[in-house]
Amino acid sequence: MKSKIPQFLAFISGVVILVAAFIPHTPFGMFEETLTNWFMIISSFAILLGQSSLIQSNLAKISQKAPDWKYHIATLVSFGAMLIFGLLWGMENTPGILGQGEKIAENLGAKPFDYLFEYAFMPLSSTMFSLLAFYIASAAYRAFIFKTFESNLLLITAVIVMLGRTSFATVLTSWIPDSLHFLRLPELTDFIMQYPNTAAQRAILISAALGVVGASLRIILGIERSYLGGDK
Amino acid sequence: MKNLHLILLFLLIGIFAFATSEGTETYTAEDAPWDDGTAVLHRWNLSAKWEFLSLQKADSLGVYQEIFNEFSPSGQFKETGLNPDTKYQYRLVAYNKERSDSTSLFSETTTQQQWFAMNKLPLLILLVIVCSSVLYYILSARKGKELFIRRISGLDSIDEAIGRATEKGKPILFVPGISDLGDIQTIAALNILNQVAMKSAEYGTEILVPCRFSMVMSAARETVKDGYLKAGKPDAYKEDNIFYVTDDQFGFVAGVDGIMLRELPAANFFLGAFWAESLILAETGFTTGAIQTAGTGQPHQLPFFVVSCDYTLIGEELYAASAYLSRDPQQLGSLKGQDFGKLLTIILILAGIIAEIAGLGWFKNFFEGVF
Amino acid sequence: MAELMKTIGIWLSAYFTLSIFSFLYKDNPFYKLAEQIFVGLSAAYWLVYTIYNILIPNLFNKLFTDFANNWILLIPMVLGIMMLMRMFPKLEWVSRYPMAIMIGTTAAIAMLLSFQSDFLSQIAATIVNPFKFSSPVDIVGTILIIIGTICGIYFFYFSKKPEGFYKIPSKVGIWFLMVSFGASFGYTVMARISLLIGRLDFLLRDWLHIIK
Amino acid sequence: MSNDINLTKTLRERRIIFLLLVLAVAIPIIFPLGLKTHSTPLTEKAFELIESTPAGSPVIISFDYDPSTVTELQPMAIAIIEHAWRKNHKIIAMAMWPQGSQMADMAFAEVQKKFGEEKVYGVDYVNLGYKPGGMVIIQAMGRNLKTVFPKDTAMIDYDDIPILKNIKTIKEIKYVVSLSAGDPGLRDWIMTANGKFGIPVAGGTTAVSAPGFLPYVNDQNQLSGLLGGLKAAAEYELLLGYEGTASRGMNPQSVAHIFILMLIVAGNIRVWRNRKKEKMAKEVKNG
Repeated sequence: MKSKIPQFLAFISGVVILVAAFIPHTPFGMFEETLTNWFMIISSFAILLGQSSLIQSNLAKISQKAPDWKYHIATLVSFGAMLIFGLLWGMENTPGILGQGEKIAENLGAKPFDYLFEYAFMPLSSTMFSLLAFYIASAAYRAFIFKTFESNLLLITAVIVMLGRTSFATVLTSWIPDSLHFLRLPELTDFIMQYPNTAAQRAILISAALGVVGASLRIILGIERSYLGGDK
Repeated sequence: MKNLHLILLFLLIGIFAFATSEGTETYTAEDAPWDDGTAVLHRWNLSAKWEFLSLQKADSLGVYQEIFNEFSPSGQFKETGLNPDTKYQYRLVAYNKERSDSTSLFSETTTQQQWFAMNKLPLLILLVIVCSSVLYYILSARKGKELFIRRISGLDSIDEAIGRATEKGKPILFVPGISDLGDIQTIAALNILNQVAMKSAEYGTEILVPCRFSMVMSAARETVKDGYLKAGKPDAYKEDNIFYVTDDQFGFVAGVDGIMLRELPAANFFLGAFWAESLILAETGFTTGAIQTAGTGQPHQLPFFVVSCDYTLIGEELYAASAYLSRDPQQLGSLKGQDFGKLLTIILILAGIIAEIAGLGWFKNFFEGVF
Repeated sequence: MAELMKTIGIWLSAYFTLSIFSFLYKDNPFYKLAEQIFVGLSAAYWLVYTIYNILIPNLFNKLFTDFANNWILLIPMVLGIMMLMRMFPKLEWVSRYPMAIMIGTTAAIAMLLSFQSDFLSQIAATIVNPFKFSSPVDIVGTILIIIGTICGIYFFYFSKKPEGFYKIPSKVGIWFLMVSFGASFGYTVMARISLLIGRLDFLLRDWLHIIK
Repeated sequence: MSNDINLTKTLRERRIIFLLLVLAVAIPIIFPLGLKTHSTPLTEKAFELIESTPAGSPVIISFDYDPSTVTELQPMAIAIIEHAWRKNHKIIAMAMWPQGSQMADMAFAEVQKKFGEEKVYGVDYVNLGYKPGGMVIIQAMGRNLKTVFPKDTAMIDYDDIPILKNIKTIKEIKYVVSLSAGDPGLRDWIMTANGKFGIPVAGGTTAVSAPGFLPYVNDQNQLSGLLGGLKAAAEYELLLGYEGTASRGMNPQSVAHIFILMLIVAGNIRVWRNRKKEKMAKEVKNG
């Protein structure tokens, strides 16, 4: 019973969408509109769920004194601060519980929430991903080695594209005569992107689209139930 | 004499042409076809003497309000956001620069809701075909029909890699991706893990499985245990070899990196969902000299795996490998159904190109929903 | 005051930037702290935006100001609250109902849209007469697209053993895939380097004022 | 013992490379080489879409990214806003990533400086903020824009915003530009706004995902132009006739690419030498 009703709900919502796509007449469009609007509200609760379980797991780590538990206190403190600032004075144009907080904003140069966003969240987030530049460099030296025919093909294309997307490329190959202009690096790069790359990516798209149809069909018909979890 | 005839002919044609262009100065407003009755299609054909136009709609008081004013001698404009089943009156005013001369054309239409979106017919037909084939194969697989799937070349490496690890007396490392259990890639990885665990139990080689989520860890423990059981060596199973590292993405990678550099596993398997860390894992594994097998459905990460691993399962090969090994009717049937769709695609593309070359435009138009 | 706070802010940014970079030397307390702060801030950000951008305008505001016309929104609200029950293992099953609605809706929409955009339209886009072009580059390119797409799809066809003749399209397919992976490899390098440029630009310009 | 040697050697090698990379990027930032870029067809196509749309058209710019990709996508956002404003388009900003809303405000503020703060909020542009749900939400926007966005980020009612007066659904929008760092993002816009509602869609993405979007640039016009990464942002700046952060970034970018290529070459030489050494050692052994 506990899994029959959810299966039925998934089926009904799927069918409403499918029918509305092919029958433009009322009332199907209205059903679809209602469903998609509900979707937005339910998914915002899902976000709440995600964030609260994160906090729950942090609390658990602190109370169990898990390794590095002290750092999780920092998680909670920064979470609390950002949350409280946001709720009290809002962010950007959005007013909070205490209004726009003009006085504080004047002293700080921005609302507290925005201040934290700009000077803490932004640098943290963008630096985190810039670490990857270093790993690419290290991998370039140690792992990008010519081996099999296939991987050589990959590496050679990569080299052409990397060169072709720099400002040097134009200079390097401008000596190639106009009749063979398509061999100039920037144009060769464009050619690779526009034709062979498009072909392969298109093959991936088409196969993946078939995969999506298969998976969606299984979900709507209730053949696939793994998303309900713990049903085994 | 001949010349005169020619001149006369040209004159006649000229007058005729002028007359037709003058005579067919048209404007129509029609209910847009196959929709929910919220749009009107305006079409016009004006003579060359006009330079501006103003398309106007009568409001509730009967006063015309401009809704569109981009000039083109013949063109169309789709007005949206209307109410269904309502009568609308329009006026098209065309004029020249000084507004010294103008003409007005009138039209009216009633918006209608349709019962079927005809332009989506090709979508419906092909969708029904693909869905039926998926269902057909799932049902046949459930009935126990033998469905053939080719062996995936990346899987051939399993024996070789485990053999090498046994020779060297080093462990095997298996990372089931960094997604949680909800991701099908993780499930596929665990299906393959089952096979790898079985083989490593047969060879008597240790297998290490670091996990990013506790849910994945418990599932992986079950899977490995089952593999050892199948190999008839349940006693050799060590629960502690399947362990949780940390939730954090880079922290997890640093942890696995450390394991690779310390334990020097002779065979690495990176199967499942990977993001930016694919590169770091594959690089470290490469430098330790392990035989590496990788596979993921994340297309962006495949390049790094292909370059630094010995075998790579590309995209869907991961799911196919999982279906191949697990023989789960759902996965198998679905895969076969999709295979049918791929065959159909190839045939349609080939037929379409032949039709295009032969000048039969309707074939391609069909896919674009234009009949 | 605001100027001073801005300077403090920039030093704070620089501190966080360097803390994360310190991971490149080795894992250390500075990195761990910065990382956990990031997790906390990020979670709070999502929460605040969800409340102010969705829950208040799309739900609570409508219910409080015009209940008569919007009472139907109580249904998604209840479903949303049921979603939160996932936090309590005993009531976890309650969350399956809203989950099922979300999954069913997404599945149907994804099926229709990706079938249209990634299947039908892609097939239509591949159906091109290569000989209608005049430039040899376009002709060769279009033929490559046709061959590459068909062979690429065939590579993902699992119902036939790649033996004899059937080995050829599969092989050609993988070559195209490799070229494409090479292209994305090059682009990924480009992307990662860009991110580093952004951070070094910040450190050199806004923090150290080495460049103007 | 040998394990430890291996570990230290690996780490030392890594650190040297890291340091070199910092230099390869930092030096050209401090001493620009004055390298110029040139525009490519994909960027020109996006430019053309905005250029050819008549003045006064309502358009959507969707901010589907967060600060992690700000270096690549923010210059694009700034350039697109500037272009749209030059053409007098009415910009409706929204976000499918929560942080996108904030990125939108930052980009508007930046471009306002150039326009002498003459663009009026609510008349020339509006920020409708973040909504979750990807393609489901775009589909809902096709039915009724007001139900999805009852208020903007300043909590002003939909009906009180002048720019939105005659807009009931997304079908009235003349083009959509999605600046996208992943999911949800450009793909959802292509599938829904273009695939379902036939609105022209252009995109700006990180370089990582750019190759995957190329199949959509076809004679079906599923995608009307694509900006891929910092290089494309620089090209757009070039087309608009100014040098912004992206153009400046092309100097270190080019040098770093060359550096990476050199590393690949060096790495291959090293492996090749080791192999040769091993081979020789084997031959000696086998005598």
